[in-house]
Amino acid sequence: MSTFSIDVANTLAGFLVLASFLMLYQVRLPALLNMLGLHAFILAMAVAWQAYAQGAPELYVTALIALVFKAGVIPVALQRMVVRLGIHRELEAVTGIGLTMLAGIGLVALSLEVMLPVTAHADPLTREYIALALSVVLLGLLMMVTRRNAVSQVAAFLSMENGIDLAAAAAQGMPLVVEISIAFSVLIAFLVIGVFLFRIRERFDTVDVRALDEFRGERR
Amino acid sequence: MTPLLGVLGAPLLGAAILAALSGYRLSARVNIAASFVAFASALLLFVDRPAGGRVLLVDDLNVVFIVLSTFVGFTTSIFSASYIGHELETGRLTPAYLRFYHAMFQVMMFGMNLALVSNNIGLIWVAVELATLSTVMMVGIYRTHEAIEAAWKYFILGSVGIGLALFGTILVYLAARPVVGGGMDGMAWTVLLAHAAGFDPALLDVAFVFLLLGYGTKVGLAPMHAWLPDAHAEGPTPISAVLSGLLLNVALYALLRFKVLLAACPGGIAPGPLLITLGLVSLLFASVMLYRRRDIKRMFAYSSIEHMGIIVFAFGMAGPLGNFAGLLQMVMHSLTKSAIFFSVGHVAQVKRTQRIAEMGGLTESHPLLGWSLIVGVAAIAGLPPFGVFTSEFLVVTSTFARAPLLAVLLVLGLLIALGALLLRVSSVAFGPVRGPAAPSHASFVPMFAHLALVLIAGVWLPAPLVAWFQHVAVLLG
Amino acid sequence: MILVLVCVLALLAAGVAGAVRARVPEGRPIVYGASLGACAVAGLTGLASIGLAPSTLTLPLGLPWIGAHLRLDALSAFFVFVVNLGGAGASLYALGYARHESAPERVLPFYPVFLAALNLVVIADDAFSFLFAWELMSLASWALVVAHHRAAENVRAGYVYLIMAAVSGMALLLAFGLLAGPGGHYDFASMRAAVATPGIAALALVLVLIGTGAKAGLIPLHAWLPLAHPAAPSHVSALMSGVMTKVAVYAFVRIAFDLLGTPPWWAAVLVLAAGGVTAVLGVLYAVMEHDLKRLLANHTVENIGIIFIGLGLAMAFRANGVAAGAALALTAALFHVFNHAVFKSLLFFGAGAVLTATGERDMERLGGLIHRMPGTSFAFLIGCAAISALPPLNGFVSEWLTFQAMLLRPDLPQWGLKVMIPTDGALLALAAALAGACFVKAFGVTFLGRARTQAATAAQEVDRWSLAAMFGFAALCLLAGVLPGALVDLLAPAVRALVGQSMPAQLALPWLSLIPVAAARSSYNGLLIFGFIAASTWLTIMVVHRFASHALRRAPAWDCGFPDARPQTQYTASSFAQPLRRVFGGALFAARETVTVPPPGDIGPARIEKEIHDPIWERMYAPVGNAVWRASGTMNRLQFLTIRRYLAMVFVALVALLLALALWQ
Amino acid sequence: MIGALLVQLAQMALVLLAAPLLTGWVRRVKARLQRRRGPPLLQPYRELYRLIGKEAVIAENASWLFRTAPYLIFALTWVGASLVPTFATGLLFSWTGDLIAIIALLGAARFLLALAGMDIGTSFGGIGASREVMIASFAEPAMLMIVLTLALVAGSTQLSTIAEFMLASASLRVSLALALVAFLIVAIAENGRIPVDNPATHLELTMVHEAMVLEYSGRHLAMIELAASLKLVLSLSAIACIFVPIGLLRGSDGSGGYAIGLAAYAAKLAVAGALLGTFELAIAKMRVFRVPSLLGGALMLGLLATLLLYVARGM
Repeated sequence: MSTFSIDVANTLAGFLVLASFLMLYQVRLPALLNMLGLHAFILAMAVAWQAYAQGAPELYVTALIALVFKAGVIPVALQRMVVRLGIHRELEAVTGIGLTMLAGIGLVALSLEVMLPVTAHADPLTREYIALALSVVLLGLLMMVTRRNAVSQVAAFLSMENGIDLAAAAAQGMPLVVEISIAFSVLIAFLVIGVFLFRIRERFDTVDVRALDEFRGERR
Repeated sequence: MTPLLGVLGAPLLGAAILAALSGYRLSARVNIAASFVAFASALLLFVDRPAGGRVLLVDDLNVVFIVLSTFVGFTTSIFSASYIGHELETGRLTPAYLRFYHAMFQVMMFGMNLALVSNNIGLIWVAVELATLSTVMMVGIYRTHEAIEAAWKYFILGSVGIGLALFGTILVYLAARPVVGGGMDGMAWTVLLAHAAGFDPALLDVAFVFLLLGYGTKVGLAPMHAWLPDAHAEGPTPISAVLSGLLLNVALYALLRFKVLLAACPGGIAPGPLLITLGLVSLLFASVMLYRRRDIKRMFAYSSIEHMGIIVFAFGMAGPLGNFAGLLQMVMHSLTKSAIFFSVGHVAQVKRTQRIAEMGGLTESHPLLGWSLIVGVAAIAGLPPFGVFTSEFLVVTSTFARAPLLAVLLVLGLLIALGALLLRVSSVAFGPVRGPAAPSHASFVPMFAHLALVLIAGVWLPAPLVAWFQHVAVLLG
Repeated sequence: MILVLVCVLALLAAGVAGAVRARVPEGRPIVYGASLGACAVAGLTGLASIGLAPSTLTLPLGLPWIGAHLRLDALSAFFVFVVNLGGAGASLYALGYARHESAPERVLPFYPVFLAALNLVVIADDAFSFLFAWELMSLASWALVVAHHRAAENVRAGYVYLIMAAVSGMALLLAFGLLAGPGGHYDFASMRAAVATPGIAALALVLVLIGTGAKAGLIPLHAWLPLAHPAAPSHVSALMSGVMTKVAVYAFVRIAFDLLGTPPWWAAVLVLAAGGVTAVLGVLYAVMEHDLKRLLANHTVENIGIIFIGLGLAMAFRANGVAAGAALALTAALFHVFNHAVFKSLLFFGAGAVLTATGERDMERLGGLIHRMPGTSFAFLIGCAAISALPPLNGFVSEWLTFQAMLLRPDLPQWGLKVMIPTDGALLALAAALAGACFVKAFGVTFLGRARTQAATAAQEVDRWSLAAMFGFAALCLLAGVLPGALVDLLAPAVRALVGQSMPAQLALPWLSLIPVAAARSSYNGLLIFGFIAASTWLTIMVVHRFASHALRRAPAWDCGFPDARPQTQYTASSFAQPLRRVFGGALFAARETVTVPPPGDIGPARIEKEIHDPIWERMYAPVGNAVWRASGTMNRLQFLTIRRYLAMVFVALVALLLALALWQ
Repeated sequence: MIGALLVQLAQMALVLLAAPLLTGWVRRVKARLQRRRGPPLLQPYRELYRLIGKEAVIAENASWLFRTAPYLIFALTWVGASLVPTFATGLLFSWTGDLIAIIALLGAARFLLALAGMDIGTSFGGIGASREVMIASFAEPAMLMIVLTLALVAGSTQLSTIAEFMLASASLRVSLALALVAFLIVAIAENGRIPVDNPATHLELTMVHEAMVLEYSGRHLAMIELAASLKLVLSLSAIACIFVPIGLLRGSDGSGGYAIGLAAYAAKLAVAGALLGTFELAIAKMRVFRVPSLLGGALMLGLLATLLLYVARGM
C-alpha cells in the first residue's frame, strides 16, 4: 500500500467530514439538499478510491450506487418535494449555528479519540477511515437533533447513512451482501419517507415535526 | 433444510398470496394457515435440526426464540382474525388496507424469522430492518393523526437505531478480519464466536456500544424507548401484541449474540454493567411512567419497557441463574403480554375507547374479558401461580446475594410498577360499570392458551425444557 | 403429609368447582362443604403429627432443579392445625352465612384457593414454594377483599393490601436471596445447614421482620390491615385476621428460629420494640374505631404485637443461651397464636352475624342486639372476655405466660434488653388493659343498651350453621383457658425443635396446673379458678334464692327527670372512647375536639366535632405515595417531547457511552 | 388435708365476713374525724340484709346480662380475695392463681360491671363505664408493673411466696418504696376512693362506680355492694401481706400461730382502714381528667422500680 493512496483516501474522508460540517452550517433547505448531493458525491469518490486501493472491484458497484442514487436521485427528488411542499424558504436551527459547529468539532475530536487507539492494529487505510466515518455518523446525528424540519431530518439521516457506508467500504473484504442490503434499505427507507411525507402533506399543512407533536397521544 | 424452509418460506409465500387476495374471511384464514405452517415447521426443528451453514443457523439459543416467535405469531393471527373483523365492521379499516395489513403481517413474520435463523451479522441486520419497516407501515395503518405521528416517530428512531447497529456490525467485522480473514467468514456467528478470543478487545468494546444502543432502541430500552409506547398504542392491537411479544425479543436476541461474542473475548469490557445500567434505568423509568397513563394500550407498552429492563438486567447479571431467569422471563413476558394485548384489544373494542377513565366494572359487564385482564396483570406483575414469578424470583434472589444494592433498586422498580398496574386495572375491572356493556364477540382461545401456558410454567417447568434452558444459559456465559 | 397434600388438592379442586358452579344455588354447599371436610382432615392430620418425626416430600414442581420441597415437622404441624381449625370454622360458618352473599361468583372460586395457599405456606420447605404459596395467599385474599367491588373503599383497600403484600413478598425474596447465597441453595435444608455470618443473619432478620411484619400487621407496616380485613366477606375476614396473620408469624418463626441460626441480641431488641409499639398503638387504633369489623381488624394488630413480644423475648433468651427462657417465651407466643386464631375468628363471625342481621357495621347504628340475637351475643361475649385476657379463658393464659417469661431472667447482660424487656412489660400491660376497654365498648355499644336504628330493632338471630361455628370456637376459648397444660404439652415438640428445650410437661402435674418453671415461682390453674368461680357463683345464687326476696319488677329506667329518653341519648361508641381519646389521642393521633355552643337564647343544637389523624399514614405512607406520584408527574413530561428531543436523548446516550469508553481506555 | 381444706374455707369466710365490717369501720372513722357520731359498725350488714329482702326493680330493657352480672362480679371478687394471704400463707389452694391472676379476676369483675352499666342504655351507665375503663386502663398496667417489681425482688409472682420472702428477708429497697407508693395510688383508684371517685356521692357528673350501678336495686345491689367491700378488703390485705408481713403465719408453722395471725390481720386492717379514712378526709376529689396523670404517675413509678431492678441485676 503506498503512502500516496493512503493520503488520498484520508483526504477524501476528510472532505466528507467537511461536507458534513457544510450541511450542519446550511440553514436553507435547497442549499442543504445540494450539500447532501455533494456529500454523497464525495462518498462515491472515497469508496471508489478504496476499491482501487484495495483492489476490490465490487466496491466500485457501491460507489456507483452512491453516485447515482444518493448523489443523484435522492437530492433531486427531495428538491422537488421541497418545492412542491412550498417550503424552500429559510429553515432555522434550534441552537445557534456557532454552538452547533463547536459541538461538531467536539464530536470529531471524540470520535478520533475513541477510534484511533482501538484501531491501532488495523490497516492504516482502514484506520483513519473508520475514525472519520464515525465523525460523519455523529455529525449526522447532531444534525438530526438540531433540525426541526422533516426534510432536513431526512437529509441528516442520509448523511449519517453515508458515514456508515464509508465505514463499510473501509472494512476490507466485507462481502457485497452488505452494500446491496444497505442500498436496499436506503431505497426502502426513502420509499417509506416518501409515503410518510405524502401522508403528512395530506394531513398537515407542514412537515414541521412540531406540528406532529401537537397530536401526541396523551395530551389532555 | 425442510423445517427452515417452512419457517421462512411460509410467511414469504403467505405474504405473496395475501397481497393478491381481497376477501376478509379468506385472507384471515390464509393468514392463520401460513402462521400455523411456520409454527409447525418451527416445532419440527426439534426433531430435525438442519446443520446450518454460513448463512443460516439453528442452534440451542435461537430455537427458543424461533418456536416462541412462530407460536405467538400463530395465536396472534387467530386473534387478529376476530379483531380485524370487528374493525372492518366499524369501518376503521377499509378492505384495501386489509390486504396490505395481512401481507405486511406475513412480511414482518418473515423478517423476524429470518433474523432469528440467520448466521450472519449482516443478514440479521437486514432482517431486523425489514421487520421494523413492515411494522412501521402497520402502526400507521389507521391514518389518524396519532397513528401517523407514532409511525413517524417509530420510523425515525428505529432508523437511527438500526444505523447505529450497522455501524457496530461493521466494527465487529473489522475486529474479526485480522483473525478470521475477510469475506463471509468474517460475518458468520459461528466463526466469529470460535475465534473471538483473538479479536481486538478495544475495537469490540466500541462496537458493542453501538450495537447496544442500536439494537437497544429496538428492544425499547430507555432512553431510546420513545417510539415504543406510541407505536403500541396507535397501531392495531394484533400489532401491539406482536411488537411486545416478538419484535422486542428479536432485537434482544441480536443483542445477546453480541454479548456472548464480547464475553468470549478476554480483555474487553464486561458487557454486564452496561446491560445492568440500561436495564435498571428502563425498569425504574417505565415503572414510574406507568402512573400517569390514560391510554390502556400505552400503559401496557410501558410495562413492556419495564420488563425488557428486567430481562436485560438479568442477562447483565449473567451467571447460570441470571441467564436462566432472563430467558424464562423473556418467554413468559412474550406470552403474557400478548395475552394482555389480546384482552385489551377486545376491551377497547367493546368499550369503544382506549381511555382508562372511560372504562369501569369490566368484571361485571364482561366477566371473561375482565378476569382475563386481571389474571394477565397479576401474571405480568410477577405474582404466582404464573411463570413471571419464577423468573423474577430467580432474578431478585440471585442478584441480592451478589449485589444487594442493585437488587434493592430492582425490587423498588418492581413494586412501583405493580402499584401502577394494579391501580389502573382496579379501576378498569372493578367499580360500577362505565362504558358500553354490549357483549363482545371475542376469540378467547389465543388468550386462554397463553395464560394457561404461563400458569403451567409457573407451577411446573418440564425437565427437558429446563435442561435446555440451562444449557442455553451456560452458552450465554 | 400426604393427607395434608391431598386436602390442599381437594381445596384447589373446590376452587375450580367454585368457579364453575358459582352461580347455581348448590355451589355454596359444595364449596364450603368440601372446604370444611378438607380442613377437618388436614387439621386433624396436623394435630396428630405434631409429636411425630418430620416427614418430607419432594414434588417435581416449582423450581425444576430443586423441586417443591414439603415438610411437616412439629412447627408446621401445629400451624397446619391452627390454619385448618380456622378454616374449618370459617367454612362451617359460611355454610349458613354465605347464603346472603350477593356476589357468590366472586367469593366461591377464591375461598378454597386461599385456604389451600395458607396450608401450602406452612408446609413449604424451600424458598420458592414458600414464596409461591405466600404470594398466592395474598392474591387469593386480594380477590376476596375486592369481592364487593362496587364500593370504592373496598377496591382501595384491596389496592393498599396488595401493594403491602408485594412489599412483604419482596422483602422475603431478598431475605431468601441472602440465605440461599449466590449458588442458589433455595431449599430450607441447605439454608439450615449453612452458617450465616452475623452480618448476613442480621440483615436477613431485618428483612424478614419487614416481610412477615407487613403481612402480620406489625406497626408501622399495618396500614393495609384495618382496610382490607373488614372489606372481605366476614368468614374471609375471620380467616385473614385469625389465620393469615398467624401464617405470617409462622414465617417469622420458621426463618428467625429455624433457618437463620442464632441472630444477635440486638435483633431481639428490634423485635421487642416492634412488638411493644404494635401492641399499644394497635389497641389504641381499635379503641378509637366505631366500625365493628374495623375495630376487630385493628385489634388484630395489637395481638400480633403481643405475639411478637413473646417471640422477641424468646430471641433475647436464645441469644444469651437461656434455653428454658426461650422455651417459655416461645410457648407463650405460640399459645397466643392459637388463642388469637380462635377468638378473633369467633369475633369476626359475630360481626358477620350482626352484619347479616342488620346490614350495619357501624356500631353507632346498632345497640340492644342482646335481646334479638341471644346466641350470637353470648358467643361474642365469650370472645370479648377471652380477647381481653380475662380468666378463666384462654387469652389470659398466654399473656400470663408472656409475663412469666419476662420475669424469668432479669440478669441478661445486654443494656438494650435490660431496658427493653421491662418497657415491653409496661406496654403489654397497658395493651391488655386497653383491650378490656376496647371490648367493653365493642360489646356494650353493639349488643347492649337500646337499638339505635330501625335495622337494629328488626334484627333476627342468624342460622344454625353460623351459631354452631361461633359456639364451637367459644367452647375452645374456654377449653384452652381451663386446660392450658394440654396445649402447652402439644406445643412442646415444636418448641423443642426450635430452641432445644421445651417447657416441662404440664399434663402430669397434680390438679392439671400450669407451672412454667417451679411451683414456688408461679403457677396458675385454670381448671380450679373456673371451678371456684362456678362454685361460688352457684353458691351465691343458691343462698340468695334461698334467703332473698324473689320479687322482681320492671320499670322505666331512671331518667334524671328528663323524660325524653330516646335511644340517641345513649352513650355512643365515640362518646365511650372520648376519655381515652383525650388521654392518649392528643399526642399520638393529633385528636382534637371542637365544641360549638350556640349563644344564649339561640335554640340551635350544640355541635361537637372530632378530628383524628393517623400519624403513621400521614408521615410514612402518604409521603411515599406522593413522592412516586410527583416523580411520575415530573417524568411524564418525557411522554410529550418532540421526536427531535427523543433523538437528542439517544444522541446524548451515545456520546456519553463513547466518552466513558474513551476515558476508560 | 381436711384441716387444710378447712383453713382455706375459713379464709374464704373470713374475707366475706370482714368486708362489710371494714366498710363500716372506714365510714365510722371518717364520721368521727368529722365530729359526727356516724353509723354503727355493723350498719353495712344491716343494709345488705335489707337490700336482700327488698323487691328488685330493673329497667324495662335490661337483659340477662344485667341480672346475672352481680352474682358473677361477686364471685370473681370473692375468689380473688380468697387467694390473698390474710392471716396465713401457703393455704391449700394458694397456688391456684398468682398475683397476676388476682388482678385479672378483678379485671374480669370490672369488665362485667362496665357491661352491666351499659346494658340499660342510659347516659349514666355509659358515662360510668367509660370512665371506669379509662381509669382501669392506667390502674391495671400500673398494678402489673408493681407485680413485676415484687416478682423480681422475691423471685415469684405467688403472693404466698412473696409474703414469705418479705417476712424472711425484709430489707429496705428503693424499688419497693416506689412500688408501695404506686400500689397505694392504684388501690385507691381501684376501689373508687377519694380522690379518684367518691363512693358516697350522688351527683351524677362526678360519679364513676355509682353511675354504673345506678340502675341496680334489691338483691342485685346487695351483691354489688358486697363485691365492692370485698375488693377493699382484698386490696388492703394484699398491701398488708406484702409490705407489712408481720405476724403472718407461714404455711410450715404449726396451727398454734393461727390466733396470732388472725390478730395481726385484724390489727392491720383496722390501721389501714383508719389511715384510708383519714386520707380521704384530708384530700379533695379530683377532676376526672386529672386522674390519668395521677395513675400515669403510678405507672411510671412501677416501670421505674422494675427498670431499676433489671439494671441492678447485671451489676
